[in-house]
Amino acid sequence: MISSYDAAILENQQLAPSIWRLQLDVAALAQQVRPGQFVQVRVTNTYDPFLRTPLSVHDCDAKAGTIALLYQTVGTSTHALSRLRPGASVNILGPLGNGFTLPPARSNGNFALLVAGGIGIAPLLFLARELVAKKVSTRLLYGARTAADLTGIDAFEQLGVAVACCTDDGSQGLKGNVVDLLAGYLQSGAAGDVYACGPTPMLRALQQLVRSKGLAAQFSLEAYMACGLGACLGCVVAVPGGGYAHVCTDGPVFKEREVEL
Amino acid sequence: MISSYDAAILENQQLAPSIWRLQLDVAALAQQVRPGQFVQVRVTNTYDPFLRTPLSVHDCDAKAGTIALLYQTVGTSTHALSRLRPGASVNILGPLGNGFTLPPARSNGNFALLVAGGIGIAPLLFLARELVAKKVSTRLLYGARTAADLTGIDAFEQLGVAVACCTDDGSQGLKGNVVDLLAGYLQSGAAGDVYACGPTPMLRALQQLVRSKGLAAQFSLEAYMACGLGACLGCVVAVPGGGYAHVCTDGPVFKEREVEL
Amino acid sequence: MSTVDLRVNIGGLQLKNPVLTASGTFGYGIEFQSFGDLNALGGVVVKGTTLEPRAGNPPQRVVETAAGMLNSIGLENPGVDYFLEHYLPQLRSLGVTTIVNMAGNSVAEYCELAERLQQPGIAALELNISCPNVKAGGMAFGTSEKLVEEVVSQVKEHSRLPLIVKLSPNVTDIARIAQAAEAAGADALSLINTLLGMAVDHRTRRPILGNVVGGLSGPAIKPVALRMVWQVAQAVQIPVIGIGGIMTAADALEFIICGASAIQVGAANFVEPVAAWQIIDGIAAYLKENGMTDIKQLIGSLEI
Amino acid sequence: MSTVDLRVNIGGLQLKNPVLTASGTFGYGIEFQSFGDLNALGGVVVKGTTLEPRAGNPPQRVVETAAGMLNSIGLENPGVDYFLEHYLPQLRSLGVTTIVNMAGNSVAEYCELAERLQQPGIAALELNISCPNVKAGGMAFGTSEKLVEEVVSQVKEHSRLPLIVKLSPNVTDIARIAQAAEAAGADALSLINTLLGMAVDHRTRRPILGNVVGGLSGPAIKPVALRMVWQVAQAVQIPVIGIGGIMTAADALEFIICGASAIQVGAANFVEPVAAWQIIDGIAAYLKENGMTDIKQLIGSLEI
Ligand SMILES: Cc1cc2nc3c(=O)[nH]c(=O)nc-3n(C[C@H](O)[C@H](O)[C@H](O)COP(=O)(O)OP(=O)(O)OC[C@H]3O[C@@H](n4cnc5c(N)ncnc54)[C@H](O)[C@@H]3O)c2cc1C
Ligand SMILES: Cc1cc2nc3c(=O)[nH]c(=O)nc-3n(C[C@H](O)[C@H](O)[C@H](O)COP(=O)(O)OP(=O)(O)OC[C@H]3O[C@@H](n4cnc5c(N)ncnc54)[C@H](O)[C@@H]3O)c2cc1C
Ligand SMILES: Cc1cc2nc3c(=O)[nH]c(=O)nc-3n(C[C@H](O)[C@H](O)[C@H](O)COP(=O)(O)O)c2cc1C
Ligand SMILES: Cc1cc2nc3c(=O)[nH]c(=O)nc-3n(C[C@H](O)[C@H](O)[C@H](O)COP(=O)(O)O)c2cc1C
Ligand code: FES
Ligand code: FES
Repeated sequence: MISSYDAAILENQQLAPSIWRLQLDVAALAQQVRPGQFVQVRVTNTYDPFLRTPLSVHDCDAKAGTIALLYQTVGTSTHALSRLRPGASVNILGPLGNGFTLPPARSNGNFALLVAGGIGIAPLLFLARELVAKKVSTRLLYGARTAADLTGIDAFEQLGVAVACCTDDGSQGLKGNVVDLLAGYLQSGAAGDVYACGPTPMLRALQQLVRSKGLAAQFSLEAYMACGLGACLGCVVAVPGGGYAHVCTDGPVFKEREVEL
Repeated sequence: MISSYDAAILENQQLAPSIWRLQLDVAALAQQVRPGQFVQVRVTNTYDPFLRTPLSVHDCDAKAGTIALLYQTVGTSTHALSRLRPGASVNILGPLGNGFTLPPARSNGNFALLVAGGIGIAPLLFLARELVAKKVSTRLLYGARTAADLTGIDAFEQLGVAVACCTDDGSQGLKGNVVDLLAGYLQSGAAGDVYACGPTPMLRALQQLVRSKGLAAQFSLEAYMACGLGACLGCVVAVPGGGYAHVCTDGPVFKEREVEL
Repeated sequence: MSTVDLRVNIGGLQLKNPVLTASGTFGYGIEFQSFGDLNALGGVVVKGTTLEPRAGNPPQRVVETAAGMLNSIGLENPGVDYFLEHYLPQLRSLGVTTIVNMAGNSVAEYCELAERLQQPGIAALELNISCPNVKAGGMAFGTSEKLVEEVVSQVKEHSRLPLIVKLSPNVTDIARIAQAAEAAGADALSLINTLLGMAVDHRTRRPILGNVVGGLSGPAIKPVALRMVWQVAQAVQIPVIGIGGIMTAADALEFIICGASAIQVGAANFVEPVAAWQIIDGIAAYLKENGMTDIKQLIGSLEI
Repeated sequence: MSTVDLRVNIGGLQLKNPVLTASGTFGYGIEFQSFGDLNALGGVVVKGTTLEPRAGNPPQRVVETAAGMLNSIGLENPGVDYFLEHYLPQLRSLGVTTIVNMAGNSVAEYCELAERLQQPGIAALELNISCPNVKAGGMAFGTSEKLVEEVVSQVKEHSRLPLIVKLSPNVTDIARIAQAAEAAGADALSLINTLLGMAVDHRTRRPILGNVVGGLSGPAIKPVALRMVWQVAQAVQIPVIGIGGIMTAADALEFIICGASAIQVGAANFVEPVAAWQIIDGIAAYLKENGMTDIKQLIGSLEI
């Protein structure tokens, strides 16, 4: 059930020039949230920023009762968030959205291909953790602008996930974008279910690729949100055949065929 | 000259349930500010709070290059100010306003009676320091709601200022208000120049008293301010004969006869 | 235990307290069920409803502004039939005081809508003649005294339910529009709808909203809303419902003091989903602290 | 060193850059001398000036609101004679591009003021027909096309200086008011003046401002101002000056992109006295970063 939580900040750590990881003590939420779901964070009690900030659940430890958020400092809210210190707390609403659809446990021949562009890595660690728990063979393809922006690869490797990287400037891994990286990987005849998150242009290119290869894919989308609760109707994405879906309640995860990017 | 300073916070200390003392490193300002002048503090860089907060200079150490502000947490700005910690800095504009007119040094028979109501104590410590430096015999009459709200009496006593207190609830000193306290003191035939700061109703009563006793008095006034620079014309107080004076530039210190309270 | 009487009557609509949720900001109420008892609210004004389903405007549809937000939803809604079949039964079984916000392109459409909405479980109708986010109809109606009179008087002939007319702030003289609505038979007025605004991205040199312009709401507009509610409350005899930037009980009290008999909570629901419930409690606490026993003692109590 | 051309011409008024300070928010410029070179500004629009001195409204005159403020100064000013004797010589000797904001109660007063202000050192006149804080005249003029036409055409007959007409946002259709001013001979338009608003203290149940209502300014109103500037820039041929909530260069750029040939910095001067100078630098930096050499490439460049 969606609830409002005052979550104590356990850690708020800078991982890269503009990327931070926030660890929150919020047991009741940690026990029910699923990969791909998100929370709405009220960063301050002032009117600047005014709206809440939607952030995916990056990681979750149900036993410890904690969740982690991974965020990029882009504007007022995310910068304000990066100034908060352990001891303080933030109010969050969640769990929100549908989350990824996971394959049945131990199903034969299930390969998962996680595709992340930039901060799109955020929801994929929690997803990887659950896939690995279901014994799904999981691989991460991860693209960022430079080597410094590639964060948290260790955590994936510790789960036993194979990681391949690329950067726009070639400072680590392949020089190029993550769709090229996936295309290269698929050339060897490999296949799998794609789980992707990243900027819309990347997802658009990825949509072409998975269609041409006949792969199933789920995309975690972003849209500018006011409520996150299905009430404001602000967060729309076009759907095939006309009309819109709501990213906060129908998504944020969509089957690639469900949306017009 | 009025300038803008980024002043480092040296200390921000809670003295009473709602009273704080902020120590700032701002040498260029400390070297020119006079008792009764004030600064305009930009508490945050956000739009909430939006306007700056006018605060009197409570104390000043020109050699050390520091000033102190004494403030009561009443609303958004002052509460936000109380959350700032040493290491952070605030932007301030100053020195603003006219300040108190001090008597010529060592002039004979000059007795100063400082009268403070509540947070009206703020500008009077710096004033006392300068009066004492000029060898003016100085006495403080200080009223507050309860004993807990009487703050910083030590600092006056260290200067050699005689302090008499009163509280609304009688928890320290006379039970009653500071105008009564002064009236009682004057009954013994004592006299002196009055320097006062406090809520308008108190100053109104004080005005009556000093008129009846024929004493000279200077009042440090408050008015809701936008600019503090004489530009917005927001901060008016009525003057005898009609029209208004501007508290930020014509004041904040007025001779008692100059204003209609 | 001292209790206070929070009940108000809005042109025949009896409310258990003066706190409603504003159209378009609280969905159909159902979306907020996990945050509180919908039945404890004065009432829920549902999303603007049209005869036919509407897809709404292209994205981006919302954007934050200083102490507020712009929206250009464009009246996305599933249409009146779907509302009656799908949402109304739920709201009725929950016992929610349901007010339906109606939007149309023509007087005839408004009248047909009103007729379709004469249903058990609907407590009142709110006539939205002030939506800035649709091309035809919408705000145009709300900016002309003549059109206001026409649509209000016609809709009244097709409805037995209390009719609340929701006014646009994008006008020169809102008091005159209010008087026109009153003269035409409105049972109550609600104001304000959003102020027409715009946002631009200086990097891309494009409007941020897909619809270019949108409606401004939130604390930013509260001073304008408060002024208009005060002006209108003085100009008419019928009850006025205050809307605009109400985030806290203090905000709500200001509107009531200025003459509003009830208030609606809008964008606040996005920031704090329990806002409406908190406001009810805060109003009750204020009355007690000030030795009042009835909210009606506070309505219009402003001393000039 | 690559330089950019920031010069703009506002209906005959040549400005070295498009950044002016708004009337009533920068005094007579002199008050801000210690924060920067007044001569580096595009120009200074001085406090609203009337024929006779005015004491203004009773206090409280200003109050903070969410991301903004209300003011009810009521045109306090020392009168045109004092301005000409006391302030104009100082401004002239500093080389400041001085624009005088004129306020009157009648067409005759405006005309007399305009005549008195045909003085060396005055670069242009700004006709304030939009002040919400005075009883007679003021905003009333700015809300009627007929009155706008009358006062503008009459003042034009008494002035050789470029005439900027400052529009009120408290109207149903600002584009039509703008067209009326243009038709009557305005050389340029400036907008917006403040939105009429109100604030109440729920504890005392009294209005906070001595004048009950006041004008809302600051970031809160930027979306409304931007929308109006965009609408007006499309509706007229004469240059438009954008005003309303401009705090940063980014804000200023948004107005310019929407069609403003220049902008005015208002309440920002209270919060950050160096705002106007920072905005000039920020605009120049933006042009360079975007490979532009002339501010005119940016004016009205919004892509819909
Ligand atoms: C379901 C969902 C999950 C998300 N998960 C994460 C996450 O795990 N980590 C993370 O870093 N970010 C995530 N985002 C994006 C994040 O919400 C925005 O970056 C954030 O709201 C920006 O707020 P701001 O005030 O810092 O920036 P602003 O000052 O509001 O804006 C800065 C820039 O960011 C853009 N922006 C603002 N809000 C959004 C938004 N909702 N979506 C896309 N762009 C936006 C603005 O257009 C602007 O260009 C997610 C968004 C959604 C909708
Ligand atoms: C020249 C001058 C010197 C001052 N010196 C001091 C000082 O040394 N220490 C100190 O604690 N306070 C001082 N004040 C008062 C102080 O500026 C206000 O208490 C403060 O601005 C309140 O801001 P806020 O956002 O916390 O409260 P708000 O939320 O703005 O308001 C809380 C309450 O305080 C009142 N208030 C707000 N601003 C003012 C104001 N300017 N004057 C009077 N009441 C106000 C409001 O009406 C409201 O009732 C001074 C004021 C002036 C004009
Ligand atoms: C996202 C959104 C959607 C809205 N949809 C409607 C609507 O369908 N019908 C209507 O009359 N008003 C609608 N409004 C206006 C609100 O009901 C309310 O009048 C306005 O937001 C001002 O109140 P606020 O400042 O509390 O949000 C909408 C407002 C928002 C923010
Ligand atoms: C304190 C104050 C005084 C003002 N006085 C005048 C005035 O005398 N004449 C005028 O045309 N506008 C006056 N204005 C309006 C401003 O010039 C400007 O149009 C308005 O504040 C919007 O801009 P802003 O949001 O940047 O402040 C005043 C505004 C403020 C805040
Ligand atoms: S964000 Fe409000 S409906 Fe999705
Ligand atoms: S505060 Fe602006 S003139 Fe005094």
